[in-house]
Amino acid sequence: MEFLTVHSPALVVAVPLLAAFITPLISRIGNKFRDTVNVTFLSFAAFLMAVLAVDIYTSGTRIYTFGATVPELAIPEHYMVPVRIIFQVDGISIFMGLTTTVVALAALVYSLQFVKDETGQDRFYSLFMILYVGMVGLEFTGDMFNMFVFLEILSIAGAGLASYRVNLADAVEGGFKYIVISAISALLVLFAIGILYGEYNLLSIAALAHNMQFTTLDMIALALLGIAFVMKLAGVPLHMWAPDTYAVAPAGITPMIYTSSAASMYALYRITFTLYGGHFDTTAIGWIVIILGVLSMFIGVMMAIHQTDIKRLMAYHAISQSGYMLLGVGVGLAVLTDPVALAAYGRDAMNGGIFHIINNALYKGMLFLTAEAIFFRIGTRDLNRMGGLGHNMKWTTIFFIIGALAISGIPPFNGFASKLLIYESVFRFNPLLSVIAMFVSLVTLASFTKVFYSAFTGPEMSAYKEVREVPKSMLIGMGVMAAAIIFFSIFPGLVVNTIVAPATNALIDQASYINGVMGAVP
Amino acid sequence: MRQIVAWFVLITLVAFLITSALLLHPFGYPPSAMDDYMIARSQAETASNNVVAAVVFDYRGLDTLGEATVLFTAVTGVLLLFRSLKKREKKT
Amino acid sequence: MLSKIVRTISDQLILFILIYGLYIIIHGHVTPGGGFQGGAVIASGVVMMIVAFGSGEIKKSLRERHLSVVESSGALIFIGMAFAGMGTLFFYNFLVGTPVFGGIPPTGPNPGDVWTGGVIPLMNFGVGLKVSAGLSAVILAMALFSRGEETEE
Amino acid sequence: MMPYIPYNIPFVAVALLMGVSLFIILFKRNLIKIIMGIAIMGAAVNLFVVALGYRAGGVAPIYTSTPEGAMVLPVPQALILTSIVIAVSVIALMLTMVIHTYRHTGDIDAKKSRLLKG
Repeated sequence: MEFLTVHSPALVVAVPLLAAFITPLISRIGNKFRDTVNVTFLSFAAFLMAVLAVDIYTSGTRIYTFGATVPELAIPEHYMVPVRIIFQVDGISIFMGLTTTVVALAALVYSLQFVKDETGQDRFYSLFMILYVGMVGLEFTGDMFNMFVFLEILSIAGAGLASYRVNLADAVEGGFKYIVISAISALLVLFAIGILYGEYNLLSIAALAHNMQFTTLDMIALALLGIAFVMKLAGVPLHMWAPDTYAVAPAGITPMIYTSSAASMYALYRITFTLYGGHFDTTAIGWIVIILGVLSMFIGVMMAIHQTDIKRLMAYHAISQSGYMLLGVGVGLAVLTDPVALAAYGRDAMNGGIFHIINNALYKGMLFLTAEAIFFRIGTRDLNRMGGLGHNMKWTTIFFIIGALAISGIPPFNGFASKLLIYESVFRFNPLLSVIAMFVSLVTLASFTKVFYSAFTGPEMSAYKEVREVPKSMLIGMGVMAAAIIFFSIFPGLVVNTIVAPATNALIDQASYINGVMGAVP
Repeated sequence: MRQIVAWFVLITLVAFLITSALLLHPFGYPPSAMDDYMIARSQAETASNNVVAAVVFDYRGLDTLGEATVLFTAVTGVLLLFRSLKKREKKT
Repeated sequence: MLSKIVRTISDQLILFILIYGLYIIIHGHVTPGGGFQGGAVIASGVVMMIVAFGSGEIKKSLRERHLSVVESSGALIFIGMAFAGMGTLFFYNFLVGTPVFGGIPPTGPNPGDVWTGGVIPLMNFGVGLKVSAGLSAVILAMALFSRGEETEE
Repeated sequence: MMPYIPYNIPFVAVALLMGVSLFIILFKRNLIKIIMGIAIMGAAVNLFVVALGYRAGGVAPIYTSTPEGAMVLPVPQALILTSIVIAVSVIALMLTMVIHTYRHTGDIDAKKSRLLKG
């Protein structure tokens, strides 16, 4: 057990990777066996994640230096800079890790029956595991270049999976668009890493933050990193890929790709708060993030209203919800250097924004799964051709209602809890922003009401008389997410105190992140 | 409209990149705090004459695992996309 | 399929290409090169064979399914080496100082010895296996698909 | 000792190469040309990183039968080794998708497909 605790940061990445590598070897034995192995490995990774989480919430940030003699030995003895790759897992990393794991488990269970009758299942599961590895690695790593590598891993796996249904022309296009955007953004990230490396000859985030001087070069690197990650998280001026890709990706993959955007958002926060924080006037950067957030919120929801493709509609809502996260954390960033304002409302705003990440991953993921369940049974995503599905797909209807109420911020659901935190704190920062956020929420409710009426209510349509409820594993996948949503709705205070507040503290407290690595150096 | 935005993006980014190129350390005289450690210690710590191999497989081994994973992913992805869509009858 | 001259020469040349690739892989920790470079050389040999003989002919002896298995094995060797270091830490070079590839070279320029490097030569071998099989599989799949044949499951 | 190269010309050349690739990506509508743009961009970034590690008059960082003297930095070489393989992987997957797009639409012009529309 102690072995597992010590090595958990490495094992969380290595175990699913092992599953991905052995899947082509064991596929000859049989599909059932392969599915069991994959579920077992992912469950084991989830268990390790839980062990790691408990350890971090009790004893603080964990450092794991790959290839050294002791995990904490980030800097070699008698030397002054880190040389090896470090995994540095603090509150926000483990928060994102937990989010990813819950979504991945639900999506994997959901996929078991979804792809049962398709070809290429072995490769599907391999890529699924690699996508999970990419996200977790991106969230845990404390090294800039390693971050780039994991960014590429999640992009390539995501693009391959997005065009899984190659018989549809738009699926290939969606995947292509995703990989082009990912490649460009990753190369911009690499250029920025090159600039930072050339300037300081360092790659570790903590060491770079320690030595940061915020010269013109650093500003250019920040701009490149910012553009790249906003592109990857589908913030509004650069959101064009998201609806196409989300709409065509197979079930189980859409929530994963959506969560990988959240991982890119984590990377953006890590860059702005930890790498550059404390060295520059954060108000300006904070306002840029806020404006991005408001634009994403507003334009996303406006584009969503007139969509007729159910998954495109949800994709635009996903963009719009990302705006809330950017807004909340942006307010925190804008007041980062002002301790009074930070204590009064900045911290709450950040809590709201970060809490919204996990809430959104859950209910948005579940809504994507319900949309895909409808597609699985009736073979169309067009809202105008749906109707009366509530008669035969009762569980799907219930899950859809839960998700729709949660995303619109209706009390007592978890979406309301995080949105309330954002409204209240943002109101004290700037009332207009808060009003816009509430207005967007109302439009979201209207939009989902429309979907509900056109898809689930009304008389039973003759074409869909034979439609049955989706298979059990798909229901279990959605059920896991619904259970998590309900849990979060009942105990929002508990969740905020145990997992969200440490995440916020980890972002604000740049000094302890640096000291974790550079502490030994005088 | 699209063209104007594209030209704007292009010129801004190239201006950024050229500025950074001019501001970087003089070509041929880089700072080398981290690299000097590897050049000096790779033979003793990793028993490898080839410092680049030592960096690739030992000091930055996780990057290489990631790189191998990327290649594996790409190969898997290519074979996934070129798969036959006809279902097999046997083997449930 | 190209002319007989090309086919005969490719047939002779492939042996040298394979040996050169293996040399680059095995000497990766002593001279410039390594698993990726050597693997790419071997894969280029396979590409030459595909160009010379046509993908249909190559398909009879080289299947993507088998290449996929070889690739996975290479990846498993690599990650297995990383796991084996877990007595200390993930990716710890546990073979330095042991009789297996453990010889420590003298500091400074020296003639070089293959029997050094710890886990590096073994990882190079795994990566070489993986890269050669992976790139060959990609090229073969593309060649077959452009002829209108789909990859078997 | 080698003299300074004025104005960091190697880095400026890399920046211009990036400019060329960005021009291709932004203005060309042919999918193959977009892929070429990304390949050029990858090459430019790799050149940039490896040029960062050049030390004037340095030898390759390999101790086997090497002359005495300063060595160039090894880390950028290791980084671009990773980055080259990643670029190859990305391009392989992109080409696969373009082949499929061509199969579906009989065209690789981005204007005619739904691509690049919101």
